[in-house]
Amino acid sequence: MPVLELRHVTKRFGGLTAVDDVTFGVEEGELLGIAGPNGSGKSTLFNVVTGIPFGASSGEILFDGKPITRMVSHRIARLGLARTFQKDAEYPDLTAKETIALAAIYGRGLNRRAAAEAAETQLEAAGIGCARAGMLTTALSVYERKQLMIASALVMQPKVLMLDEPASGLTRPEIAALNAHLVKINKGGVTILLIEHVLSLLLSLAERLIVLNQGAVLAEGDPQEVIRDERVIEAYLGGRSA
Amino acid sequence: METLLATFVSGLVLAALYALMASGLSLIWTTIGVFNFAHGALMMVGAFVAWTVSEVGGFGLWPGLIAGVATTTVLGVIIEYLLIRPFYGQRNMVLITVMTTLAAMIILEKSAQIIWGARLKQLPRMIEGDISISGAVISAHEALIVVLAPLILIALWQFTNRTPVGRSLRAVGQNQEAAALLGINVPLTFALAFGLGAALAGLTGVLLGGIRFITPSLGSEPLIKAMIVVIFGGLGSLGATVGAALVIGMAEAFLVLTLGLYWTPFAIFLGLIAVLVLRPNGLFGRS
Amino acid sequence: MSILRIEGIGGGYGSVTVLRDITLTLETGENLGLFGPNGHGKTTLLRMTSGLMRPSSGTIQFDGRDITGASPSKIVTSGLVHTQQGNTLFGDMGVAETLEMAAFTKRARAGATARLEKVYALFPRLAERRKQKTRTLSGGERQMLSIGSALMCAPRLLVLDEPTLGLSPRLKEELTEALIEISNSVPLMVVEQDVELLLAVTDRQVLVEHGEIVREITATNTPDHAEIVAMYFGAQA
Amino acid sequence: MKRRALFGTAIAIAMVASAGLTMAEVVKIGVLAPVSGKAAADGEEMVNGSQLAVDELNAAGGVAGYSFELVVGDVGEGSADAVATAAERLLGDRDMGAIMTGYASGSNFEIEMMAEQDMVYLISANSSQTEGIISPSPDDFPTVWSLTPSYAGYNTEIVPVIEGLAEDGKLDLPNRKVAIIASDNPYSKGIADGMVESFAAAGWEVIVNDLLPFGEINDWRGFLAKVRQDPPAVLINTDYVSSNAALFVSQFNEDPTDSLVFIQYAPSVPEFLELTKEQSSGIVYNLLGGVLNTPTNPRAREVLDKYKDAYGNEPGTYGPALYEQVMIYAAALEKVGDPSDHVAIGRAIGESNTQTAMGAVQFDPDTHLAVQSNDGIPIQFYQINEGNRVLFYPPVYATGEFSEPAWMK
Amino acid sequence: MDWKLAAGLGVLLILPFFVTDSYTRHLFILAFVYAILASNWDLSLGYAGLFNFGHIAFFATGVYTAAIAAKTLGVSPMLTIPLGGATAALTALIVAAPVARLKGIYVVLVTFAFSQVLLQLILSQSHITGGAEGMVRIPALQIGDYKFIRDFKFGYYYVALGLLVLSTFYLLWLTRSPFGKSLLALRDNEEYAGARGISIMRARVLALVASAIFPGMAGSFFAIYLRVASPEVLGFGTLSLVLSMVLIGGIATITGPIFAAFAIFFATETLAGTRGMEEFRFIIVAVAMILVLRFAPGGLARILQVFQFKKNRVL
Repeated sequence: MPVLELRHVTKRFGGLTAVDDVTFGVEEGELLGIAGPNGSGKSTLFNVVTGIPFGASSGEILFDGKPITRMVSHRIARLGLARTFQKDAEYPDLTAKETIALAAIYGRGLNRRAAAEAAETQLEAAGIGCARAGMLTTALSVYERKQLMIASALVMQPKVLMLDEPASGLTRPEIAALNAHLVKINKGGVTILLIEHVLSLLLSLAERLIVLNQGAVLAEGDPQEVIRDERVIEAYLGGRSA
Repeated sequence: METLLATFVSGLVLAALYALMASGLSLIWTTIGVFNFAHGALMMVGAFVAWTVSEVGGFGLWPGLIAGVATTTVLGVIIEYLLIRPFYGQRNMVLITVMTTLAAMIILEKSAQIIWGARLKQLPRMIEGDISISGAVISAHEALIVVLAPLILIALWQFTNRTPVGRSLRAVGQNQEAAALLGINVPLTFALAFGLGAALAGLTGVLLGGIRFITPSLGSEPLIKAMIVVIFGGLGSLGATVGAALVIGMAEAFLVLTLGLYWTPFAIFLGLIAVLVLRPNGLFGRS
Repeated sequence: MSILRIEGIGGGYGSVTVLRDITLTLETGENLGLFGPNGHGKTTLLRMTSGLMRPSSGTIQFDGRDITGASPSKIVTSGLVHTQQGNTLFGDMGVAETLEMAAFTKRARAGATARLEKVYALFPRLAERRKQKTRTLSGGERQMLSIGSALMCAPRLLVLDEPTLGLSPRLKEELTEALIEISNSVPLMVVEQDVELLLAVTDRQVLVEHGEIVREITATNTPDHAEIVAMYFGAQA
Repeated sequence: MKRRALFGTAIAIAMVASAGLTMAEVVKIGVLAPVSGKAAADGEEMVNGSQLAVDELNAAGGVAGYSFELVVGDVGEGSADAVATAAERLLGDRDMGAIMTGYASGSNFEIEMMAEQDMVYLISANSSQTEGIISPSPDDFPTVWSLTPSYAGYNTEIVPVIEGLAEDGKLDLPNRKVAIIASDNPYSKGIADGMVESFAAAGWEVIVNDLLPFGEINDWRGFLAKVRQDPPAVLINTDYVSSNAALFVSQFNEDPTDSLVFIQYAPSVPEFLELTKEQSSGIVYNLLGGVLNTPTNPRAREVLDKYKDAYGNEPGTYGPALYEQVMIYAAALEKVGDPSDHVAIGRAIGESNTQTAMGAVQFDPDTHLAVQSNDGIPIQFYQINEGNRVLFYPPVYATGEFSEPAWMK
Repeated sequence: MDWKLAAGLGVLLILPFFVTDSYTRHLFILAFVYAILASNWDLSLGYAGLFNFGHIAFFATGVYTAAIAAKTLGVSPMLTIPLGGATAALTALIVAAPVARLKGIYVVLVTFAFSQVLLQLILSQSHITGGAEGMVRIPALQIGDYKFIRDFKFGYYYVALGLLVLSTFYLLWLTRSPFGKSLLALRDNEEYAGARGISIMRARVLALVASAIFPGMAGSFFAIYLRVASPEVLGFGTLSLVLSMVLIGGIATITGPIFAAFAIFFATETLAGTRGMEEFRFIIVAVAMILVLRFAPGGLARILQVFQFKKNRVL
């Protein structure tokens, strides 16, 4: 049984259909890649699944067998479906440690002391040293902020982690480090959905790849095959290239 | 029957006034995204300046009207330049400008108190005499407002929908960057919108000055009324604002008849909260 | 003579540097294409060119005049017209109204009627939907309206950001034809993901990566498909 | 740092306040008045009236060896904290001999603050609130006195006056019906309730008895429409806000009914005539404790003229009232001699019998209000007639005759 | 607690022994009340980012709770103070229902409309509230045999100071707790916070309720102290005065609005005592508010902070 399942999910904004009848399942322990050109609806799909903004226009989303289609985002998070954001998401007035501890308290229901300990563990795993942990998040580097966002998701001990372009803005060595980190997380038993524009990262990590175009699933399957699919190349690079 | 007609006429007068009060507020909100708390105070200044020119200066009503409107227009541009412009693009701009325009309201009201004092003043009416509409009598001045209000609003509508400059106001209100990329000078448009909104406030103030008494707090009740109208209509378009003015003017007149003057304001505020909770985008707003 | 000369442009948002030292020239009669991965500074470059952002270093000259740091409306008035990426129109305005208003500058107002006819001829779909409100248009129609209103500004250089974003292949085809036709009368600078479209519409293409121009493609060294894929997705695709 | 500076200021204020431990040759007289805000016109008059008296007393060489200095406490819009703070400031001044006001809070709660510190406090308006506070234990308030008599007269006197006019043939009453509208505040509502009772007792039919929320009224047409359906012989409006009353008059005039129009208090405000012009001709109002400007009370003209000479405009009620309050205090100080003996001065005021611009002032020991009578402070009925205020009742003071309003003929 | 707050508290504690005149003590008492209002407003405005324009309504609820309970129902005045906190919290719960779902300008409008409805209610239910004239002769405070009336405000001073100290401790504790941090998180990045398990609705409702308790108690104290309840508390005047204290003091600082309340209150009071300055003082405060928004958006507290090192905070 898939841990996360989307059935005919559609989301409309006015005259625009941002997500168009999307159906797929994610198996437990899997690392599923999601690709597609700009504006193809990847982030919107993530938003719909995690309840931002509230509710799909039609269709059904099941997590762990339970429907979450009409659930508010904090409940979905507490069920064990965690996500990151593409844009720089942080709390300018909180430190790195506070950011993670807060997720442990609210997302997992730990008390303050346990949350502080859990935060320290995560900070260590994310490679954010003690000295930096007490700094305001705005003082951290781009790489550290990306790691922080992942750490604040992991501290909730999610079953499924949805990553929205974690590699954007990173340098090559940083991408390599991220790659290793994600492998470790996945090996640790966390199912991962990965949206990524850095195709090298996506192709090296994903066991299966879904390509979206104009809000709908264009292709699905083995990454190396999908990437050679004519329709995919056409969607990305334009018609006459095929 | 006669009572109903009288109530209807009285509702019409209220609706016309409310539409005038709210149009400037609505224009500034839709163009700049600023909720101008100084709107009522600008009405008051318009009335006082008109009074000073026409009564103290002895120049007559029309020069007074022109002076009142001109003064509020200039004040509007100044408020935009000093209290709104520095905050464009800030994350909490809507809320910061609520506070700065609130400060402007205090400054204008207190200055008026210092300049003109607290004694009641009144402008002469534009036209003297009463008009009887099959039994319902209103003053000719109010009849003039009932006629004038739609004309002003139609002119405003024509301006914003038919002229390039007017259209640019709407364009800036809907998408500032895209407007800038068509060659529209956005800061200038903001100043224009604020000046125009303030001019409408000034004009409303001068008209009010003929039926109410001019005091430094002349604008506080119209401000709240204008706010209710704009919220009721939905913070969107001029049409919605006018529609809401009609609904509220009529509702008020008929509520006074049935519920009495006593409970009417309470009922209207309760209706307002209900609208805000059930339809945050207003009665005629898009959801 | 060059119509656009960008020299040593750098800058970004706050402390984040997006562009580092970009130098580009667009000769008269030439169409230029830019491509490259997302988030590497193409859009920022266009925004600086049209005055929406101020570069922290470098200069931009349009038609021999320095326009660095000038206001967008000044730049439009001088004839450099920028069409933004995505859905950036006036939702509550009608199609005809938007086009009429788009001829806002004095220079654009002269001959607006003739240009309107041209736009309708170029995009017959817009002519069919004259009265319709923008928010009810489809993605492709909105894109046409964006380009149409840019044409109404009487451009002497048209800068387009991802004109085919989110369009179906059929619409892409239509749009490409229209762009080729436009490029006959107005020089273009186009940012586009679809490299094939760039190759069809523009004479010269540059690859922008990490805020820098890393490669230039001209008629003499047209890359094959595999090369494009490699440039686009990184080495090991 | 900031905090320390603040304390510095606070302590400085305290030291200044307590500087004069021995009574100086100057006695301070406080005025609690709405100098800023909506009622600033009244406040200005209060300050002017008392300043006029202080200047006059000082020019005459002072009283009992003391000269006077005026200190103003601004109560703004009359909010409790503003009134309390202004009162505290005046009370905290050890040279303060007495505090005067027309009205400060509307509820007169500050009376208790004054009594707690035995401060001489003379007040003009809101006598029913004053009565409510003082009459349960008048001995606790030896220093507080009100120049306005009990408002009971407002409730009762109107019926005999109107019936008297009808009997004398000066007024033709088409029926014995009355319509009354009041604003929701103790003054207006209390008077309306009293009138309803008096009219009913005299066998009148009260056909409309409405209540309005207190505040600005923009439209009376709804109420007037109701009145026009069944026109009463007497139409009474007890909303005392003058702008509301002026609007009432102009909207009544749009389609007048065959009714005598009576408006409480508002027509006595100076600008009411200016605002309503000829439209108010025929309107009737009455006053308790207002200026009794009639040949048999020359003092009124004298005070009015002085005020006009000093400030250039004719005052309403509060200018002359505050002038007289200071004078009454000065007379009591003359008698007692020691400005620091507030209780003795208070008693002296309570025993005084003075001819003032409002009539002869004598105080009722049970309520500490001035006594209403034709020999003391009379109730005055006025009719506005072509821009003039005609005092037509009581006959002893009358300056003219009542004439039937034009719309009733 | 840092040493400056302790020193300030120490000075305030011994002050009444040196300042014996009741006027100065009265000023301090009112300054304490304003400080409570401003700092609690800062909790919902600064921390929760809720632009609540009806905060004065909580204060007014406390005022009328005390007036009605003590005068009409005969409840002991001392008890009305916690009672006011409770009714204000209840009021906040009612306002929170719509506010929790709204954003931006709509929050301003709903809360403002709410305070207007409350005003209309007070005006219209005059048989209970005294209507426009308010209620007077509310029983004074008395603890055992100690009467607060004739001690030159010595007792009232300490009651007010006690309330302010309690309120400040409460606010500092709350804003440094995970709940306080979750408010900051929501304010700055609602989607991110929601995706980390923080309930937006719950946090907003709690923030409003938490910010209403002490203003309610301060309102009750205010009514008992002045022995009067009148609807002017709901006017634009009080609203803009307290708002200026929050903004000038610096939002999301708690102590900033407290200092600003002292500074502004004493400054306006000094001006009020100067003849001819009665109207000017409001203009000065308004101008100061604009200048702070324009040139020092963090308020006075942030200006002072620039000169000291930011301490590491641990959750």
